[in-house]
Amino acid sequence: MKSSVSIEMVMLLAGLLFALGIAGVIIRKNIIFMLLSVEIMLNASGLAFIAAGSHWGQPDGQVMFIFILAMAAAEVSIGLALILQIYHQHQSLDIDKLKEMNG
Amino acid sequence: MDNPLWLIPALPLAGFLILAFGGSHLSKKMIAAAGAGSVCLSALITIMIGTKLLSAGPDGGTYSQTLWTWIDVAGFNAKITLTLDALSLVFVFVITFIGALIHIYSAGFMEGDKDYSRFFACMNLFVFSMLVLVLADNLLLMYLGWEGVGLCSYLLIGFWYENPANGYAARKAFTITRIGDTAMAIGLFMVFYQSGTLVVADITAKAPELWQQNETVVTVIALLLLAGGVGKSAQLPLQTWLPDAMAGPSPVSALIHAATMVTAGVYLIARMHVIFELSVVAQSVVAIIGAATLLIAGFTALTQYDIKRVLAYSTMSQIGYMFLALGVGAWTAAVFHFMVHAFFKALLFLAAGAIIESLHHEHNMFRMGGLKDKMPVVFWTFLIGAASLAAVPLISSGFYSKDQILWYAWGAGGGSPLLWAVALLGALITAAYTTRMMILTFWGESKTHIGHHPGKRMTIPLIVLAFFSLVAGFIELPHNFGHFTLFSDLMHKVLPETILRTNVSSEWMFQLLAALATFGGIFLGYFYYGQQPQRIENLRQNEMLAGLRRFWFSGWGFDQLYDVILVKPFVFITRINKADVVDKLYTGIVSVTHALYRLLSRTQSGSLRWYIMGMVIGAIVILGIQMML
Amino acid sequence: MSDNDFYALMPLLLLAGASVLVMLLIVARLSHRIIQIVSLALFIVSFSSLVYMRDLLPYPIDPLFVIDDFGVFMIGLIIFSGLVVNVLSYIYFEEKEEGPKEYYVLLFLCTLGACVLAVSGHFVSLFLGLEILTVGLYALIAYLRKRKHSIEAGIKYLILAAFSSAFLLFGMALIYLQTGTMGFSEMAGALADVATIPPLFLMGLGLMLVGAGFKLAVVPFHMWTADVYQGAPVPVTAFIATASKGGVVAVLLRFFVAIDGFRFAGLVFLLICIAIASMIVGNLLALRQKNLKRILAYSSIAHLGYLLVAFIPGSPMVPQAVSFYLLAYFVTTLAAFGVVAVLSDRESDAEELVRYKALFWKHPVLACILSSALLSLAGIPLTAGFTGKFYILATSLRSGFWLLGIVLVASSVIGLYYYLRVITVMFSGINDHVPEPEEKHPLFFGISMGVLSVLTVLVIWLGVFPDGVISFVQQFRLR
Amino acid sequence: MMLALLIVILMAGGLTALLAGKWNKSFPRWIALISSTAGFLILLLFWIDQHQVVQVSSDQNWLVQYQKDWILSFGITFHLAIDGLSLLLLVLTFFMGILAVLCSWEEIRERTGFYYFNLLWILAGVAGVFMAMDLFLFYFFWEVMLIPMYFLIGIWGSENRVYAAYKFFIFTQASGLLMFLAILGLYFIHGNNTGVYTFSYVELTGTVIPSQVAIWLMMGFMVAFAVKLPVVPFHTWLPDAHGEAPTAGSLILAGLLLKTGAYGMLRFVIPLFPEAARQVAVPAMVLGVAGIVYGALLAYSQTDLKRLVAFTSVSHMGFVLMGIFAFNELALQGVVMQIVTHAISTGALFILAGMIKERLHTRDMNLMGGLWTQMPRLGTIGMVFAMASLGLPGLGSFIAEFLILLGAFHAHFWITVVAASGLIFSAVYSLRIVQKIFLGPEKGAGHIPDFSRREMVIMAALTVSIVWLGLYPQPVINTAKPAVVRLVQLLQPDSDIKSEQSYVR
Repeated sequence: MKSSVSIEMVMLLAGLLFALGIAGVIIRKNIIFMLLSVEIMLNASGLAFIAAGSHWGQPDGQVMFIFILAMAAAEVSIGLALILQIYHQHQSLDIDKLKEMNG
Repeated sequence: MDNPLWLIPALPLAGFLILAFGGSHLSKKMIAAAGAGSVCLSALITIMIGTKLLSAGPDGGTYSQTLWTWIDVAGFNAKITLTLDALSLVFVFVITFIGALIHIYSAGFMEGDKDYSRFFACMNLFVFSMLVLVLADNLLLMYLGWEGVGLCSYLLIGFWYENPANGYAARKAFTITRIGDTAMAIGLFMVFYQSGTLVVADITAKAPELWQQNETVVTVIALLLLAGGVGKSAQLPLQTWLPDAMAGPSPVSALIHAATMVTAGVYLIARMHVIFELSVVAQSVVAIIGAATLLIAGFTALTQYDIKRVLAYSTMSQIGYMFLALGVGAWTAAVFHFMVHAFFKALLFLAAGAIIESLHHEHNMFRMGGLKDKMPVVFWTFLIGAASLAAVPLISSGFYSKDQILWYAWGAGGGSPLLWAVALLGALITAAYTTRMMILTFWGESKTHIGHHPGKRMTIPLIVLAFFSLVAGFIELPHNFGHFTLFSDLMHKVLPETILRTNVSSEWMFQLLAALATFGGIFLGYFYYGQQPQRIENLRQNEMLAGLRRFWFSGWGFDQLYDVILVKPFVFITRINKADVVDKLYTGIVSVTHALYRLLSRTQSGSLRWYIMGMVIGAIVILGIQMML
Repeated sequence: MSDNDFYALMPLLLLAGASVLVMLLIVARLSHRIIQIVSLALFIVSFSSLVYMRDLLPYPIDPLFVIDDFGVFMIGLIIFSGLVVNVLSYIYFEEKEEGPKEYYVLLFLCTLGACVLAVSGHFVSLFLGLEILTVGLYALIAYLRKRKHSIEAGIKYLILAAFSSAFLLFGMALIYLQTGTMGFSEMAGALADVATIPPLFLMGLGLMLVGAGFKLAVVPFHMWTADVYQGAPVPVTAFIATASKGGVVAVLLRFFVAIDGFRFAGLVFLLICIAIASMIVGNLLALRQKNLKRILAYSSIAHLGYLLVAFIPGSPMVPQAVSFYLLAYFVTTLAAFGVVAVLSDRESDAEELVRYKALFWKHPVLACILSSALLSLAGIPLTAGFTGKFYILATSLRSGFWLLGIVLVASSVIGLYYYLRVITVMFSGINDHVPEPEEKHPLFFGISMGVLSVLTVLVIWLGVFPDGVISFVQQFRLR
Repeated sequence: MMLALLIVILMAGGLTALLAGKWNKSFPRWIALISSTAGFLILLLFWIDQHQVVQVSSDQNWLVQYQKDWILSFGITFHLAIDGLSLLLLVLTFFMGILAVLCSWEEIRERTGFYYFNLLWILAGVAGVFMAMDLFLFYFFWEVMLIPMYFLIGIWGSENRVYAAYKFFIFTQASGLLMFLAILGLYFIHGNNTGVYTFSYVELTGTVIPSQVAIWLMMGFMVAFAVKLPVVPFHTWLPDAHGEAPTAGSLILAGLLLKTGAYGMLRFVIPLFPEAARQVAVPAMVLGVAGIVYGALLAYSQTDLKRLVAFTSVSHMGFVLMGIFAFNELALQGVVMQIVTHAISTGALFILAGMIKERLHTRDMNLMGGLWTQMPRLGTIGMVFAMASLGLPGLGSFIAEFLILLGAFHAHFWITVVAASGLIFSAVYSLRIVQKIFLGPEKGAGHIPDFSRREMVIMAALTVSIVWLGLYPQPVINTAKPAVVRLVQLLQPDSDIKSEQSYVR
């Protein structure tokens, strides 16, 4: 099936998503949202892989995307576990309160 | 070692070693025996060798003995070689003979001191160093002796070390002479690079071919050597240490600061006469320094209270005469005056020491008086010495030696009327302050109670020295008094004859004037201090004269001058830089790194969002650079 | 899969199997002690399996892996550090946690991840290895979940690592888009005929650099290091400092050599900037730090800077120098963290410098081990660190990178100060003869001390007789 | 073999001492004494044995050598060799080593095992520096002596010891690393020229280096040696290190560590970069003179006895720098003498300071005074070494300074004249030491013991050596001669400096 969307547009979308993710990580204070933003970035990369794969007509991009999904899932699960602990200890999910180590 | 020459310095050295290492275990008698005995033995050997040298000496009249090679580097070769010729013989004789007498005297004088052995150890070391100085065949070995006597002088001036003032005087003496010595060392370098040797005999032989008359190089060398001599002999401008050096015990003043060490400058110049002869400038400088010193020191002596300081200034003044003689080319006259001066000045110091000791360490002449009858031996011997110092005509040896210098100051090759006039004025002043000293000390009423009288060990050396002060002059008589020239004949084996530019026949006129000057001086002293002491009081009322007196009293302000231009700035600079300004550079670097550390550690805020910002900025920079390049 | 493939992948398979085995043992409710011993044995087995591979090399398993002597060397290093960390863990965790058994599963997985990185020749294997390593580390860092610092470190590492992974992935995607391949050698083929470097590729490279920079903790992606080092359990810190960085360095080197990244002046310039900044910033940050774990963290930033100095010239000497330096750095760092681990107690880690006061007199052996490690980090002769630094300097100067050499020297002078400070603390203080509390686990204490002593001997051996190792690493060819 | 043995003796002795210290506190000092004495005797016998050869040989470069492969991959060999110069310095090393052990005998009571371990390893490092014929090995030994010295200052020093130890270490290490860069630079230049990559001194001496590069490489070497020597303005570590170190530490610092700087210049800077050395000769001499004067000025103002002596070292080492860059046999022989005599005289002053500190528990000279009364022997010895420090003829220092000045005079007139003023300054500060400590009214009350027998032995050894060197320095001069002559020929290949006539116009 011939793609009707040009590669440039897909990459642009991926880039935008990526930038959006970055902005999210920077702007949000809530750890869960930060995690979410990171997920957006990862998926933006996944999208880029798929686009690249389809550009070259190879399955590799999609393979990569599957790996990324798996990895993201693992990451989120550990992340959520940590967030639970943090909430236990700090009664808050504000990242700016986690500054005990510095210097 | 067929020749016992090496024994002359070795014996005092042995004495020093015994006293230095075993001194604390020896009794006082043993110490005195070791200390004085070694020098006496050495004097005996000197007389023995001396007679042999004079009667049946080798060709050239020089004994030479090489002990070992000291330094041998790349063409620079200095050996430990002792050389005895007529000039050094005179010095060795004075050193050992007068040294022996002073040691004997000291055995009594220092009896009560707790550091008896240290005293004799230092004295012996001094005699050794002085002997090395005069016996050295090369300038480097001479320099060894030269510095060695400086060390002993330092040790003995500061002998009574509990008093910081003595220590100060000692350091001053050492430091000031060191200035001269350093110049002299530079002189030695120049001599070496010019002639390739430091052996005196070789330099003497090579000099005429090496240098032309009045070449700059030779003048510079001569002046540098002169600087060494000036320092050691307390001549202008390095003279200020000598009066302070009187802080040492009187035998020290007698031996070191009157008879021997301070005349090392005379010896050096006489020894290196070839170089000085090649430079008219240097010669004149020597003469001018001598003349200026003799005058300045004379005036200063006129105002002093402390008997030893009077003698110290008179020593400076007399050495000024010797320098004057050297400067005008009257080599033998200088050496002759050295010898005579050694006798009478040692005598004066020893006698003064006896007085001071008897009067509970009273140095001030104005608190003495009336000692004429109470201490007859001291009085008579002191009188003989004083007569010699004042150069009382005919009977005193000082007359013969000083008269010769006065005459040469006019008549010798380098002489001039001005120099002569200065010398004559000096003679007048000398007589005046000598008389003043005599009158204040021995006449008038007694002002201080006499503690104890000097013992035999102290009086016998006085008598012997007094005898020599009387007769020593007769070995060299002027042209018109029989023209007996034993001494100068001896000297002429080493030193050149004095060239005269005027007729010998006019000498009597100068003698007359010299005698007149002496008597004038005596009269002045007598008039103001003996007959009409209230006149002095009147003079003191005069504002200007009082100021002049203060100026003279302070030694013409040299001490103050040096204090302001040298000592104070030096101390100031060292004090403000105690913490070392260079270190600031490194502490600066350290503070910069610490500041950077503080700055950077602030970026480690612990805030995750800040870290992310950092990464993003980093990423942007990286991409930016990537895109640009 | 042929037999040879099997042999070549033996260590990786063993590590993967080990993690499963340990999991089974946990299910069987065996004690911590047994699990520790079994995992120690498994590490030893995986390590010794390397010996059998020697004859196979080099052995490419297309397209994912390139198993050559460099890769095997790196795997050896990584397994070795996993082994040491494993030994150190027993006392450390037994003191603190009731059931530290799952820890060993994670340790095996992380080791596996790092090993995969070391031999990977393809983006996919790179990504897989990296993520096995990283995801395992998330859990390891936050393992002592009761401690606040641990959790804080865990979440910081998690978010930042994921963030940087995203950069890495995006970069890879761009490169893939540009070249149409994800294998390193094919990529080089695709680039060979291009006259100018395509901007897309460059951008991808830049983004990848961000990701790798994070893992290596070089300036400006270094800021997490100190916090994570401080918060993580000491053995885990040792693992982060050694194995995780070693794997990334290996793959980065392989990638750069494959695509011949050294010919891109811009890239080299960037690396130079990063190296210089890392050396200076790392050393400055540690200057007056009072927490030993943070000091070691900052010093690791500087050391990665030094490593880049060896990396940049791109000459045949680079793999040798990098390998040797990594060896020296691994041994030294493990020894240093080992001492910290041994000295830690139930309540807190031995991280405050004050706790090291008078250690020389209380515990001379540990103090000597730590001193030699610190001196080696400082690059003083007689230690491995010196030989390593010498190798680096030789590599960079030979190619004429004088600036880097001089900066290295200048910054290691700053470094001296804080290493010495630690040593000074150890011998300052009075010699109070407090009786040592009884060691609770004599067997494992003995093993730990034995391992630490071996490490110290290695540090000094490499400093005095490095010739054997040098001639070994000189055979490394990456092309 | 003997050369390797010397190092092995020291290192093994150090390790044994370390272990023995666990059993008994007095074993280590005996072990240290025995091992340093053994090394000293071996060397002395060798010297006596070789005396004739040293005097005669001039074409054969090395008296004895020992070579073994080390890191072949980089062309590094374990190559030790000595000529007369090294032999002298080695004898000095072991002599100082014995004294250092002796003067620590009572002073060090804590952790003796580790102390003597450090002491012996410093000696091993120094001995290695004097023997190494491979630049890598040289650098290796150069650094080996640092760490133990750091411990020596940092553990057994006085109040401000940690600061001093840091400063010492960082100064020397920083400069050492620059030298290491230069060594590597030389290594690669030689390798590129010839294809042979080697650190061998013998091979590298002939390297042809572009003059622009040579200057920089030489600077790398010079910085390391200048810090060690020390040359103004790199001297500021010295007073702190000397001041705070224990007595033996100061002794070894002054006696040996500073000398490695001078040795380095003689052995490496000049032979490796003769052209470049000639170019910097005048600035170097000026720095030397600056050191002489500046060190003396600083010495005068100090109130801390050990700091004062430390600054006198700065001043004396200025002579060394000046002498080295005067490039003639006289000056270089003077430098050798200065190296030896300064070790003895300044070492003695530091030991004296240590002895005084043991008795009065202070280094502050304002709190001293009048010590002569109670301690005449100490006073006498103090006087002897104060005199040595001011360069009194008859003591070794005079020969050294005289020869340096004499040689330097040939090279540069005005610099020498300024340098000679150092003689005056040295008198000023030396006499101040004597005055402040020994003379004047007695300050402290209470009985202070004079020398013990052990202290007498130390001081007698030092005094005899300094007088011997002052009166009969020829053995030292003869031993150093072949090495010195070779240096001079290197610098002035065309002129025949041996002839006496060349000095004469």
